[in-house]
Amino acid sequence: MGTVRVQHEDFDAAAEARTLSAGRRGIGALVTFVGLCRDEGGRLAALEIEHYPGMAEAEIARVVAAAEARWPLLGLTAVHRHGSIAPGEQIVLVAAAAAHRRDAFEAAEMVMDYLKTQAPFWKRARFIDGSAGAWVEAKSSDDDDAARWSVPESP
Amino acid sequence: MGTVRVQHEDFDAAAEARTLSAGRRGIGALVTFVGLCRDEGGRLAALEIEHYPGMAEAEIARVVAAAEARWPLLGLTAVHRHGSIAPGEQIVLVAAAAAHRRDAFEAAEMVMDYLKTQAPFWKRARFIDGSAGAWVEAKSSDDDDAARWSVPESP
Amino acid sequence: MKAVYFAWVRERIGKDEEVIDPPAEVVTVEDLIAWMSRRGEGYAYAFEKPRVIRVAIERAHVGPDAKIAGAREIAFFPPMTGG
Amino acid sequence: MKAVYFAWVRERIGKDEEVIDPPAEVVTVEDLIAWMSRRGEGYAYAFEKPRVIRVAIERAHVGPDAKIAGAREIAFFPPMTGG
Repeated sequence: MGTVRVQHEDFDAAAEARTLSAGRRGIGALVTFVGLCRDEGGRLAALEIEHYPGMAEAEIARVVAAAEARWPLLGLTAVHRHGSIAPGEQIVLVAAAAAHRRDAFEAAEMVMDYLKTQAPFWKRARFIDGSAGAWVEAKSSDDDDAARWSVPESP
Repeated sequence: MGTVRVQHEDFDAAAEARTLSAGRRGIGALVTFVGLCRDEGGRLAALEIEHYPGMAEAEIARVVAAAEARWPLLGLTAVHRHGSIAPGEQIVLVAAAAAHRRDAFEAAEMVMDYLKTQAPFWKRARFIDGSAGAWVEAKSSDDDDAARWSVPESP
Repeated sequence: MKAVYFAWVRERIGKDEEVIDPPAEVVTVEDLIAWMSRRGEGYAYAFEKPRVIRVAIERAHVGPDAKIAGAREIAFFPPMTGG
Repeated sequence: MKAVYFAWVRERIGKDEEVIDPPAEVVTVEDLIAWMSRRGEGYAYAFEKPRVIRVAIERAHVGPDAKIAGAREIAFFPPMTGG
């Protein structure tokens, strides 16, 4: 059963990976993805990430469960932050452990692709000159990425 | 310019990832792959990993350069251990940083796929009952994985 | 039922949440969006492109044909941009 | 030229490396493997399935048609199993 957390606080990716693999000696592959806040050429002061409490956790848990049903995983952790996040800070973590590397890679990618399009988070840029940027627009390429996996929609 | 190391000593995956991303604020995605020694149901005492000094580094550097030419990466590190490695220990690390997650995922996967089939390392199992297992056989599925990327052979 | 709003839907409407009481002829999510868009200027702006709006009932995604009968919490928001 | 052996090729031949001096009619890697396999029992065993053997010249992979002329270090080994 995967671990899912939605929080404002930063996370320790290495500690999450250690927890995931501790004592499980059948693990042959551990893939860790960390999404970071880019500085947009030095213009960004922070990203403000809004979320829908309750639904955010539920949607991440749903894609985590779908990944666990699809690949023979030995561990899966997803953590997503909300609130104000400065350039260079971590936003999201997905860590997947499996006996074989392809399973771990595909599970981590699938969880990320679905997180982007199905988990209720919205980003807006705040710039160094004080201006509030527009809400970040969803990219159709993200929908395409998610469509690669054909996970059922929520009921 | 990627980082390539071949060594007996263990590595600190988190420290490698930090070094890779330190001060580079255009990074939006950091993918870390760690290959671990499975315990084969509790029977394995250790994996003995033989390598071809010089060529091992050169082949890893070649695939790292190919990945850097193919994807817009902001950092790429590959570390491969040799010698005796106990169950649960780390064998190989690939860490890839990019602005966008697909590039980082694909680069890390490609480097791993090529490492498996092109880098001169050979594994043999040593079992708890004292017996030396056969040399690990190459899997044709690994060749198939590597063939996905169509990287040119070395000259 | 409780309506909750996020991101620019929230900003355009000017509130986080409210209780709404649509008439009986509002059956589906699509009907509800059309009804909401007639509630005032902010609503008209928020729902000016109904196809862009995502909807969740009881915190699960639903499509435009979903029935709203019995819903306790219905959320309206733009396409998501997490990750 | 120096020949170097790894994994079960090394074990079957019974040494890590040696200097070899193939005759002039041994032109390609394929020729060389055939010539090597006639050097004794361990060699015959090591090279019993020539198509399985991988070869590197100056630490770079080469195919069976590669020319060996001028090679200083030529390595023979099984398919690789790193990663």
